[in-house]
Amino acid sequence: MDLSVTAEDEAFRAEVREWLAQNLRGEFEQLRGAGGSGREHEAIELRTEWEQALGAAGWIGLGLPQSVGGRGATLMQQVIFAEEYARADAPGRVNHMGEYLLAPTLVAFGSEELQRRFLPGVLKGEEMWCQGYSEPGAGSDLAGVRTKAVLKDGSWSIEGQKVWTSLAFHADWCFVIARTEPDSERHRGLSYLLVPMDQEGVDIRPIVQITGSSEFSEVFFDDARTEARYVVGEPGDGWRVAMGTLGFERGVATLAQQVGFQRELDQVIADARESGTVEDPQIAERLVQAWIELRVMRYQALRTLGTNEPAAASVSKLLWANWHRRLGELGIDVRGAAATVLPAEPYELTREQAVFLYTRADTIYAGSNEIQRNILAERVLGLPRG
Amino acid sequence: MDLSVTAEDEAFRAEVREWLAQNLRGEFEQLRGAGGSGREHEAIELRTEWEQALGAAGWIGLGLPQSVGGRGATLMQQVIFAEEYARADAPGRVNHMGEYLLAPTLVAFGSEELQRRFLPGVLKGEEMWCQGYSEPGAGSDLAGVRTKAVLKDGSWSIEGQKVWTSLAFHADWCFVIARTEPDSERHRGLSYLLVPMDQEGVDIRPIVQITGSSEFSEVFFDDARTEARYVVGEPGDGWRVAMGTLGFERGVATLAQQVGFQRELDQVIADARESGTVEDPQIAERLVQAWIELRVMRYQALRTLGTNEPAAASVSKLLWANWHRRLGELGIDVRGAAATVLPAEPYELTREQAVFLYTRADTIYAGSNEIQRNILAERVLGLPRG
Amino acid sequence: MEFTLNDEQRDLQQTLRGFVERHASGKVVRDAAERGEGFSAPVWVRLTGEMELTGLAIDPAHGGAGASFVEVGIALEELGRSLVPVPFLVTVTAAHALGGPDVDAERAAPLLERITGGCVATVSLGENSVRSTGARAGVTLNGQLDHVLDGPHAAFVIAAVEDDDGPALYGIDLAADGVVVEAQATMDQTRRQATIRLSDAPATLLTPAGDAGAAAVERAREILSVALACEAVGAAARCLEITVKYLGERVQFGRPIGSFQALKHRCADLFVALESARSTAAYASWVVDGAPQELPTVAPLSQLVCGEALLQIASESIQLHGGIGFTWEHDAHYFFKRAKSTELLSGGNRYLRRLVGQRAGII
Amino acid sequence: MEFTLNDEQRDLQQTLRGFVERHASGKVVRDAAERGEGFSAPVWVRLTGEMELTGLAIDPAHGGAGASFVEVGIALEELGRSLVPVPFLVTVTAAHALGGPDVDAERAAPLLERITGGCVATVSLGENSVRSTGARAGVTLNGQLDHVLDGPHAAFVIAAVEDDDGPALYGIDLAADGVVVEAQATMDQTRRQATIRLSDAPATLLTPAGDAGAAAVERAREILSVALACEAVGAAARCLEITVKYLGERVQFGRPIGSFQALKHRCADLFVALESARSTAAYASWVVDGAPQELPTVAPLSQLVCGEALLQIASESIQLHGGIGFTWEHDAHYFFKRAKSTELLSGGNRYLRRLVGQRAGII
Repeated sequence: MDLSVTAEDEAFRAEVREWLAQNLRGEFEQLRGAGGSGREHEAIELRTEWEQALGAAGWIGLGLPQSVGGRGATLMQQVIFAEEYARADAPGRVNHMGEYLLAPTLVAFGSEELQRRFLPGVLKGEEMWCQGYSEPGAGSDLAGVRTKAVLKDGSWSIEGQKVWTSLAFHADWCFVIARTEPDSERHRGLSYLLVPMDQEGVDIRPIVQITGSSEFSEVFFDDARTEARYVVGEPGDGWRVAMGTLGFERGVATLAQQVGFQRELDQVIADARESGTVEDPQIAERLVQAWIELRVMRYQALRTLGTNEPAAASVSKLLWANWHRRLGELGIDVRGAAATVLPAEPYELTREQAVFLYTRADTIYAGSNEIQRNILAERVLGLPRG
Repeated sequence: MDLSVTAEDEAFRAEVREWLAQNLRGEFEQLRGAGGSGREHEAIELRTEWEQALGAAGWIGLGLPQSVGGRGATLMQQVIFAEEYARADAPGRVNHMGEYLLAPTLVAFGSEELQRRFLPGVLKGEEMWCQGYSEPGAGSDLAGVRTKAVLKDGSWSIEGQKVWTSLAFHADWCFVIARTEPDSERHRGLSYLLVPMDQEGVDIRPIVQITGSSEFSEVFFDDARTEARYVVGEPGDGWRVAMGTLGFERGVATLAQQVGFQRELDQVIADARESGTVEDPQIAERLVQAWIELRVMRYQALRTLGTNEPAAASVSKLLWANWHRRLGELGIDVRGAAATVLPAEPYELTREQAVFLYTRADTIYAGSNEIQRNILAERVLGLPRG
Repeated sequence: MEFTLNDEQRDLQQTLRGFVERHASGKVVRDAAERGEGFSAPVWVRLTGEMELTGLAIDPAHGGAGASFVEVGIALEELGRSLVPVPFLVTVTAAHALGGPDVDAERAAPLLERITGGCVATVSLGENSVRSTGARAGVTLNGQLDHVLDGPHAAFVIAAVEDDDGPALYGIDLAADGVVVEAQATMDQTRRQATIRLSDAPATLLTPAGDAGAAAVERAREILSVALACEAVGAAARCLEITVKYLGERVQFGRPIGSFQALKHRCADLFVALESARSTAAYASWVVDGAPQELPTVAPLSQLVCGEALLQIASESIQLHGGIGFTWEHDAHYFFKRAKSTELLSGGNRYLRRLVGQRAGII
Repeated sequence: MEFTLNDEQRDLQQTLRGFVERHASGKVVRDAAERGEGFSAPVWVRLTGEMELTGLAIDPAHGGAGASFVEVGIALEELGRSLVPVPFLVTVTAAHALGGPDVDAERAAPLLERITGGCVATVSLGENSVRSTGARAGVTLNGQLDHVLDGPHAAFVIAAVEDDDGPALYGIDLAADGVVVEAQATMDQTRRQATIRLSDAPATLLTPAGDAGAAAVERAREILSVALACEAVGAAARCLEITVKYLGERVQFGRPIGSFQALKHRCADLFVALESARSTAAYASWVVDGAPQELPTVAPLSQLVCGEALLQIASESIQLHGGIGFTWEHDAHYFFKRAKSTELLSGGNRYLRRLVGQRAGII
């Protein structure tokens, strides 16, 4: 066990920092802090341009093998890039689904043909992706998928509905889990399809959230079509492909996320000083506890970096989701009565109000607290199924 | 809704108070504060004498109808007696099982013959009772009882083991739930038997607890005998009889218990002042919160007094057990490092150490937190069984 | 001692429950919330008109029904169940404050009669920058009242002002010259606020100088606390009912999610919180008239206990609903926003807890 | 950066795990606890003799193995799993304190050699009444040291004393004239304490005056915190293992109680606490030698996080075991008593939290 940082890594960090300093300027300067959870609607077009600049400089697909056009960076370099990116307050990624979920899935499960067709679009920041997993009747229960796809006239015809799809309006493609074997049940008979969004058979309707804003959408497929060959892995093997995707790069993303969390916490601490509520011993204690827990989340992420166990993923999700939700509460408690009033109609929120309300979703999406606890109890601790 | 107290009730209160003042003196003076949870071993003989003095003055079986020798007191008078008793710091009752569980059960389900045989002993404080419900394999799951009884030579022969029987060593009789129909399952085929403790077939072994003291026992029945007629209700109907017993007088006992809780809390507050830890904002907040919750428990007990719903019983148990356990923690936190050292070997405890350790049992015995939550969720809220 | 409701009280409860279900829930609430007003005038007209609800506890001499605060508490709970967007809570708080023992009855009378006449009244009892000038007869006020609940719909406000000779209650007509009412957008869409600016605004001094004035202000605050407690119990009860119902219907993994024990146990804990709150609010609403000497402790205690129960239930309700629970179209967020906003406006639960601790002589 | 253990470290872990399972758990612990000593001499002899465990991180010049605190942390965790009743924690804390940068190496050397020779050392680093008199050479101490962990078995103690020129560390031979060691009965039966009375007791001053002395005292406290953190992780891990195993075996209502989801979810939360603690202790044990500038914050943080995890797990373990969990014959209470006693001796988790907050510049 040695947590020292190597000279090579320090050099890489300097390179990243320099590039960001040179490039996140001019018209991109305004993107600092844009996007991310609960604010995905901000400055989408300019963020897309920024993403292409990243791609041109080779910063997308850092961890992918050089053989498929990636950079083959070490895990630690990926962490360094993600941390520096967050530290520079560079904008939330429009195509994180493409880079962090689709691309590694293609590398792991996709044919060479599919890799050649789809990886360049992701690596250049030119084709945006969204995720088609959750359904109204299958939120926590992914194996309950009811969206169907059948081969018809040489292409997949897709019928069904997905929900909680983020950035669906801006995506060119969606990776969809659909049932391709008519009478199959649960995990069997699912396929992982790549479906173009710009077609008549796809209808997108925004879901307005508790915040009054809309980050997620419902996506309706009504005879939506995609080519027969656009299936990742074998038809019927979609569950394994999708599950493989869920674990990728978690540690890297987690460590980067913590940089943002630290910035949010620092802001709450500053607010508490400004409003004088830091003098309240209970507020002070909660601020310190939040700081401590964020450190612990970092130690936890470092210790489990590169491991791909369900334990690490579920522990990480529970820790950050609950932490962030509590930070949201702390952020408005620090403001007191003033936090009950909005800056403007219709339902425009302050930063701390947005975090307070939006973080109610953190413990629900991407595997709710309850699902994570089931996983830990049954798959990790081995407690008997009910 | 009117919570005012009537003049009659005030007069009754004065009578009780006067009697206690006149009688809890002389050699009984030393009994103040003796007995009760975690200290049942204290001064048993003298407490038994005290109990007989109570019986002689007509203070036992206050709520029982006059027709069976009780006093026919109103619910409010029962509350007043119990509160004044607690306020005088009069000793924990040796025969609470006899008075509060057996006697009402006999009145509700027992034949006139059984009432004539057993009620006088309870009302005079001359026959002590213990409870034979829990078993090693059926702690939370009372319907899982495996103790068996068969009629043999005109008497019940009992085989089996009970646990968590308090004051078993001092009891003359035990009310035992036993399976009297050989192949019956769950709630069916159980009987409620009255079994003398002083016989060869009964073996009592103390259970040493986390505190190093022993309030509870295991009771082994090996061809233990009791007369065929000593069964309450019909043979096979024991489940209904036992369940009927569980709810009796809960509200009265709860309100009296709260008087003792208030005394314990006052002592912790005094300790916090003495040790200076009351200046610690977190300790201060916990003290206030404990005070608030005790008030709430009182409002809750008053509102549900006389109702016999499972909701009220389970809410009350959860509230007091968790409150008391937290008070135990607060009591030693207030003392700090000093609380890590015992007053003497072998394992003699201070008052606050005893409460801290003993209250771990409060959330387990008499229906654990988990059982109470099951009852509330399924029987009260109507959530579907799993 | 009798904790159960009498027949008249039960009738009141049933009547209101039926009225709210038919005329003042669901779409009515949602429309008022969405319109940015948080106020349903038609519901208010019916409640104050045919039902004479705001006059419930007002002396019959002023057109009221002369009931106790227990009846007011029942009404608050029933309206709270659906977060009915009417300024009932602030109006009855104003009425009960005006009817208090330390208030100048003659000056209060016309204000009480405006309430029984259907006017919206509100209260502003927190710290503020308002100062008085002039004699008792022609007094004017300057300064600002913040976070005035339902202020945008109110005809007058009963405000606590720190006078040179101690705290005092003033009645301020919001239509008077020198008064500017600025409606605020609020996180809680079902109860809006106003900022009220006073520039030489005329006002009626309602309390004598010294201790009596301070007592009247304190009592008004306590009434507000108890009123919020009763309302919170209604909201909490309904929010838990909705949640339990959803858990019984929503199927995942092939069974209703309400059959999963982890969710059951959490619902059981919520039920315990609700029952505790219910008992506390009932006791507190009796104390207002039945044992006023207990009010200084019981009032903030009830607000704390009931407010925490509502916040806990509303917060868990979102989580237990899963994805649908944090959408704009579901009602869960209304309860949650009401709960948190009420807590923030009180100075926070930790403030209430300290107040109780001080008054109980613990700290 | 590499968070996993290397081969030697894994060997150490496995060797100790096997040794403890075979020779230092179950009846050994119970006997030591019941005898009122909380100390197993045979286990200590083997650990310090053939296994040379207390010399692990001592400089080879003094007979040690020259390892880092990471190895010490591994050993603490393994012994913590069974609450092995030996004074390893205090002895290695004393050793690491003696080897610190601000300690007079020449004076520390004989004490370090006593440790590698198998002696029990302990530390007393909290506030006390002890004051020094005399020159550096012939200094004597007067006063009392309370709550000295494993004091009844120790040969010498490293004590923090407030000197006129600042805090200082002293070595005190407990066999010397003027020293009275009084064993205390303790709630935690697996780790006893002593009160040590000093009357003109001879002592060795180990630190220079001023900031360096203060730094040495502070570092010793930090080492103690990290040591307690590592031990707590071992105890917490074992306690959770025992609990999960029981839940898988105990049948109620016709099924293993571990299949009930409410209990599962609580175990999952305990696992999260354990994993967090494990990561924190690992990081902190690396920081001791690898990034000592972080120690002032990381040390109390690690004690807090790991201590809370142990307390939470041990407390829930009793509840999840049901009736058997609060009996004297079951091990659950040992973990619980260790957890709570350790917290109380630290000044309470709220004290540690404030310390972290101050050092992190938040409050």
